[in-house]
Amino acid sequence: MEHILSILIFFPLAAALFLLVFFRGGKSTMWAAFAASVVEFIFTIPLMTNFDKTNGGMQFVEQTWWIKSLGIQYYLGVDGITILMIFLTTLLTMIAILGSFTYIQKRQKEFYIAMLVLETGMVGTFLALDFFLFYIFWEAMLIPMYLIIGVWGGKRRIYAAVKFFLYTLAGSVLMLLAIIALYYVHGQVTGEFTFDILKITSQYAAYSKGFQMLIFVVLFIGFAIKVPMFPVHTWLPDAHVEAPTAGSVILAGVLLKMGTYGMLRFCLPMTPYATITMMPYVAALSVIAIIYGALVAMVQKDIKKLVAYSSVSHMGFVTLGIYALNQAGIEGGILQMFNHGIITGALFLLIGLIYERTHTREIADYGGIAASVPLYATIFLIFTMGSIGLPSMGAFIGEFLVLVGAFEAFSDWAILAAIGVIFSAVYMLWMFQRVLYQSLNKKWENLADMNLREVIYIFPLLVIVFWVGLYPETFTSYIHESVKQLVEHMATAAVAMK
Amino acid sequence: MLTLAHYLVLSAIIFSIGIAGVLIRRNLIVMFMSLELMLNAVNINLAAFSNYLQQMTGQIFIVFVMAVAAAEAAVGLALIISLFRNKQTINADEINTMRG
Amino acid sequence: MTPQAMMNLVSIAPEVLMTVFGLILVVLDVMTKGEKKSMVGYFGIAFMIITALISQPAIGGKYLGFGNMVMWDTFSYVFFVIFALAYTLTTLGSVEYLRDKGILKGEFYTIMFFSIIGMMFMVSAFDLTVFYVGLETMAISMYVLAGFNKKCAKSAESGVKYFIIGAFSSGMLLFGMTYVYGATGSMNYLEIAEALKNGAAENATVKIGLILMLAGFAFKISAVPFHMWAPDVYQGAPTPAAGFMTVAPKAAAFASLVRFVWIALEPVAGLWGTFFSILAVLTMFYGNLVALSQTNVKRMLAYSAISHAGYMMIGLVAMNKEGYQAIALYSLIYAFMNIGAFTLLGVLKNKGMVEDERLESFAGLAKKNPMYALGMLIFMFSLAGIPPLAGFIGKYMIFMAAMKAELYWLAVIGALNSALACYYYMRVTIYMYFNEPEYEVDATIGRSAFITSFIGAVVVLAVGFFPSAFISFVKHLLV
Amino acid sequence: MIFAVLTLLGPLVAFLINGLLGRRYIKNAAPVVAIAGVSVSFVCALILFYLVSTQGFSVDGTLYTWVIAGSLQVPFGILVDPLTSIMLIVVTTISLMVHIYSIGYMHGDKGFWRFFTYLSVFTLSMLILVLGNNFLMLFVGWELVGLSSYLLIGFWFFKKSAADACKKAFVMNRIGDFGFYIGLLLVIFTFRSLNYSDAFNAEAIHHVKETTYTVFGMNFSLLDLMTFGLFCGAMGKSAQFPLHTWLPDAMEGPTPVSALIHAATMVTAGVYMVARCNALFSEAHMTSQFVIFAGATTAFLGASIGLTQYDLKRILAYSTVSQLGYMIMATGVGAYVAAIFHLFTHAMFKGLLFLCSGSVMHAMHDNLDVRVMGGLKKKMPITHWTYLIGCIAIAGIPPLAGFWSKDEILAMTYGSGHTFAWLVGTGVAGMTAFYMFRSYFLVFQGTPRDQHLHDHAHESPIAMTFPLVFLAICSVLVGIVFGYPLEDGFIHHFLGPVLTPAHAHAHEMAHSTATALMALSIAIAVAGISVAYLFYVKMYPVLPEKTVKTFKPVHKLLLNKWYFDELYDFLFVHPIVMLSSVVFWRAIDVNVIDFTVNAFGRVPMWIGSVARHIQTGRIQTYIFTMVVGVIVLVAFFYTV
Repeated sequence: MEHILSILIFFPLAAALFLLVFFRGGKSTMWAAFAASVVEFIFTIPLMTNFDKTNGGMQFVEQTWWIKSLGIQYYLGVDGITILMIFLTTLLTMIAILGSFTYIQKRQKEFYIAMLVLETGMVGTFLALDFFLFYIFWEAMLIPMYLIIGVWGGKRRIYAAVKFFLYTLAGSVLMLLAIIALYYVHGQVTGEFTFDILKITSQYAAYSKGFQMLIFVVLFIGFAIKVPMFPVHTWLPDAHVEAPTAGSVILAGVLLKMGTYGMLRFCLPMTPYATITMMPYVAALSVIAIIYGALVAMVQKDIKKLVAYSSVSHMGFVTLGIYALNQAGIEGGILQMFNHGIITGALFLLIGLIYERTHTREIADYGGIAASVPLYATIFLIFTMGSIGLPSMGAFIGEFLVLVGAFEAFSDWAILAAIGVIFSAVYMLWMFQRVLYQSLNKKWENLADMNLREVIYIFPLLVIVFWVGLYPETFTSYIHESVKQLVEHMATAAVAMK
Repeated sequence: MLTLAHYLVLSAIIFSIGIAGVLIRRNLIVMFMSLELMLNAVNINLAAFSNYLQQMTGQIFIVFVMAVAAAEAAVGLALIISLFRNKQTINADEINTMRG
Repeated sequence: MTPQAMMNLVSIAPEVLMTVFGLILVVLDVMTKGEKKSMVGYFGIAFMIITALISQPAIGGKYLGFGNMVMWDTFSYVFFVIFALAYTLTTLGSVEYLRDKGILKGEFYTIMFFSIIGMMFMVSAFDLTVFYVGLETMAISMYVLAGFNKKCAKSAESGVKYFIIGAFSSGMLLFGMTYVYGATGSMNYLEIAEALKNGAAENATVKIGLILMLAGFAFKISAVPFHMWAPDVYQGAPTPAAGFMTVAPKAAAFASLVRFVWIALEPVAGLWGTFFSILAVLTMFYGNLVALSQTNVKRMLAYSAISHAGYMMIGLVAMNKEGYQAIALYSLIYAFMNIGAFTLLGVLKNKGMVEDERLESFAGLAKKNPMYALGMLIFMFSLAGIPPLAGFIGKYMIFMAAMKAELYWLAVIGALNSALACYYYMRVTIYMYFNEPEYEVDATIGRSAFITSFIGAVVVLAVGFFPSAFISFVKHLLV
Repeated sequence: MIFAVLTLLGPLVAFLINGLLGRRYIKNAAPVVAIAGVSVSFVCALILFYLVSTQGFSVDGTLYTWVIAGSLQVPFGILVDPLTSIMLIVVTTISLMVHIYSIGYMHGDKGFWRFFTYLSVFTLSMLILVLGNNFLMLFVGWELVGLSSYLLIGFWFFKKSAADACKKAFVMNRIGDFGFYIGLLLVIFTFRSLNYSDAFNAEAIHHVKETTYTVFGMNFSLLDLMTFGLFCGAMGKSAQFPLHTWLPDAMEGPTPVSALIHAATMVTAGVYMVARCNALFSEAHMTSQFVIFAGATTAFLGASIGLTQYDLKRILAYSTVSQLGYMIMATGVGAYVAAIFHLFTHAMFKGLLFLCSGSVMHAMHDNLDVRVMGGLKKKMPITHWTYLIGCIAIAGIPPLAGFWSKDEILAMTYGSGHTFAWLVGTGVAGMTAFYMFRSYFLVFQGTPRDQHLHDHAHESPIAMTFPLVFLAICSVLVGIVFGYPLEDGFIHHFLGPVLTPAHAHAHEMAHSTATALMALSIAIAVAGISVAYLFYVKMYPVLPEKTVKTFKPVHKLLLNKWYFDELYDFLFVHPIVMLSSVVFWRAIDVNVIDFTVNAFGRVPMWIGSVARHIQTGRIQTYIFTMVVGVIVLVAFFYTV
């Protein structure tokens, strides 16, 4: 049990190497990759079960020197904020791999290797408690994702891949400097030069307001690009549209969460003064993202693009919740991260599997296919409703918590945000109608309905969506304590700053 | 009576002539000779200074410079010849195939 | 033997040893024939290993001999190791290339070998005289290496260019030296420092002299605006030689520069600080911007080499020991990734009517030659400084130094530049992975090329994950 | 408690079974399952009603804690009180009837099983809506009925009209729900809880009575704001002006659906909600005014449009709209009991009417245009009689159901001093009588206008006629059973405790006035009927055409439903779509943001491609730059 986190991080990498050496592509490779991802997922189960929900601090901590001379440690730990993300990551990776069996036709071996390496990067990013380690993982994710988009993507894949890569990089190079600055300032304050996130956080009081502002802005930009928040969201539509299904799933399901996770872990606790001062502005940005994203999504002609913009809108809710800085808001934000991962992931899978049959993503090319693929239609409808935020499904709980929290913090913004509830219905249903309803487009008269494999990989998501909707406590119970600590931390900081 | 200044001025002039030669002339050999001119300016300086400071270092250095200059000459001329073998020219303006 | 004599001996022993070995190499060269010529190189490697083993100084040990003219210490040693590595990697990787081009001659190795002796003198020099001799030894050998491929017009051209411009720059350097000498009354670093402290700094001639000298250095490290020779020379020179030139001489120049400015110019830190911070900014921007518009990978790497010099200069400007330690680490890592890249580059042969090194030649390599592509990918991203690859560690240390010295603006510029640079490195990977093949290209990696690139790639990865060894290696070096 | 849970479980189980196994295994046996499910609920509902009415039994329990938002805890809880039990009766009865009816009506449709699955979903959602013990449960049911109505309206999704209609319905509801959402948030803000028990507790309300709340810098009374938000939800669900336009379109769905959802149950959810929140509404005076206004307007709009429609189902739809207007108006004036009572009776007779129209459709091969019908009374006697009963009931002729509730509403409105509202109401009563009988006469009386259709017409199967009869009986009886004597009937005693806030003073009025009003409304009803008779039996088609000619513009306006759809398209839909596609997407997203982003890429490229020309490849240039460089640097270091 004590090395569970290291196993979680490095098992996929090992599996990838194994694939690299012993496999020649083809069926065996993808099954091997799938097996690996399943095992990885199984590893998370003991993590979930042995996790002490009454403890808001870090658990399963692993700590040893990595580069002693620079005060860099190999320092891992999981708390309520991350554990759901870990679960989400391993689950989605597993499903995404299963979902690519027929989609990925060329150079399968490389693809699955990239997926597994990516998984290592993602899990590592969530678990790292050393700033340097975090940054390494954070950047390390870029290369495999870049390849996934660029090699297995659509027509404009190169543009999309490069855009994705450079956009994110531009955000993170400055982040590196911020990290170094924190390292030195913390060193000067305590005399101990370390990248230990928790230690650096604990000294927040010693950082001058100006310094906090600077650090906050730099970090925030870096994370905002990843989220993505308006106006730095434009890489997302391209990346989503061009990426292969699995890529989009991971991108939407996990990578976007990195940004909000970063805000939770760094921006808030490390620079509380700046956070509190910037709160309203971030809220404003979030609301813009919510409404703007929804409106732009409404007029998209490409299904994937539509979902991509909807992500912008939904992630707006997350940031809104997080920056409400109260229990309900932050919990809602985290839960919403989870829900968005599940629902949008599922939507991309569904779009992907119909794309395999029709080879078009243009909404106009579809129409009435509900008649030929009833099962698909039903499941698609469920997730559509899910993303609209229909009660009894996950997203509703998330949105509700966020709005409750946000309403407490800044009621007017919350009210504006609630308008998003209307628009989300508009664009999703409009798309749904044009794709699945109305008179059947003759082309698709004998379209094959979902096969067993497809049903199998959608099913878990289906279950989770309703589970979160009907009994969220299963998931939120993990969050409560950590969030409470965070909120208290912010409160004390707020007092101290006065 | 010649003071240090005179020497320095002289060498400065020679040095400038050398630079000018390198900049203006198009014939590699001539350019190379101008380079040698620059080195001589250096030597004058060294001599003048070592005389002025009453120490040997400068003059010893001159010897090094000369030796190096000789070596340079050997290599340089060899290179120019091999260039000539390839391009049948030693006009500086014509050796610009790599640019941009 | 008197302790002084002992000291003298120790201080210069490595150079002497190397010289002896060098002469042996010459003899070996005469004894070997045709294919066997590569033996010369391998012997060279052996000799260097021997020297490295014998002459390793005690940590913190400083052996200053011959009236404070030569210094052998960890600093010199570390850089010697870097040169040795550059030599080794180049030698190992170059055999096939030289054979194909019909220039598999012993001189190639002997000249490299001697150039390294020159570099060693540069680094361990404590006196302008010694420094100058070392410099020229290196420079002249470099001219030869650049023009080594006699039959190839480009090579000859680059040789001549390098020679003329190089000679001109050393002329400037010398002229500056004379002024410094005249003003301070000495050629010895320590005494120069002394003199400068005692007011010589105000002397007008010193300033000119120093600026001329620094310009000479700037030329050697190919800093804008003294960089113009670099792209042409690197492009024209035989690929392995080019790889070597981007690494070793630059490292040597930086090392000697560090010595000079830290020992001799310590009192006028402000002057050279400003001087190089200006040049650093210019260099980074110019290198990256122009590299962006290159279509010939070899030339692109030449420009990238310029920009890397810019990053290293940040370490110089930081004016703290982290700074030059970072420079050492950077050159160390740079040796692996850049020579690796150049080796792979040398392997590439385009059957179409196109230059081998053009981007198009890389199109679709990932399919035909996954290993080659992977290797290139690793080197490219490492050069771009993407974690978890070694290149990142190098950049990281530089930024650490800059932040420590509170040169925030310079650090920011550096960071932005490394983001900017990413694109042209990525473009190679784009061609390899995302595009379909355009030409009939042969990229089969021969044995020796494989060895080098493999070592390079492994080290780049390994150091990326576990840099401690390298870091602690450079941690000891002190000027 | 157990019964309450059972009520929910019935449809839930039915839904799961049909949903999972329907396509493959159950197929045409689906109704059996569904009906079994709903009958369970029906029985439970009866039992609960019995318990509540006889021994004042009530439940306010928690199944489990559902959502925890910081300090706020929302249970998944159940509340059974008189109001609930009445609603349960309504819902389950109609639902059951519709289930049975559908066996006949949907027979042979290839989505047979699917239909019954949806029906179960709807029943379930509606039950959650009425059984919940807190606002969030209410909201859940609220949204879920929206979903099921979406599904059922769009049941024949391959029809564009249907697809549009279901989307419209959902979106319109969402607009309302936006308000509802804000309402919820304000409730939380005010009472720190969503439970009815906490929110409707008198002194808590008294406490916040005077509080104001600032939104976008404007000050409002907290209660008004809250209730207004909630009422927005009601406007959406209960198709109140200005959100009423979706309901008529919803008639695209199968007729049983129209009967169940868009007449009897779902659309009345708004009324239920307002009644449920009477404690809040009765304190929010501004909102109440607005409620009355909305109600009256809606009643009038609905009726006026109803006058001119030719599509049988649309006539009924608009009458539904106007009846809903009545109920809302009633809640506005504080006559909550009357509202619920009317809801109850209306459910019966409007359900009946719709089912009849379905039966007619069946006979007429899905043709709904009243102008081609006529003289069906011979062909389909049962339908004829039941429809007639329905019409009388809705027209408000005693002793049928409609009279009692409607008259009470009017009386209360008058009594509460809203004379104008009362005037409107009375007028509308007349109009209702007129257009209902217009439809009746056109469909059943007179001579067939399309012989061919007429010949093929036939009475519907027993599965369809049985519900008709059952509901007809209800329509006759419920009024007198529950509502007699006026304002003092069983239902008043039954609902009184929950629906009359402690301090709300019942509007006492002289007995004479009451009688006068009663007489008046009867008179008006009769008048309406006779006019209809005059128009559509005696002097048909001369007189109608003449009237149409004389009032051309008015008729056109009404025929086109006051051009609401066109107006909304013009005001909201098009502008927003244009804004999004042209301004936000094309302009801002692509041409500003992305352009900037790409510029960050292109500019360096461009600079590079320019700067590279410095590199001429000529030695002299190189040396020259070096020299210049040195000179500049020297100059620089001498100046500084």
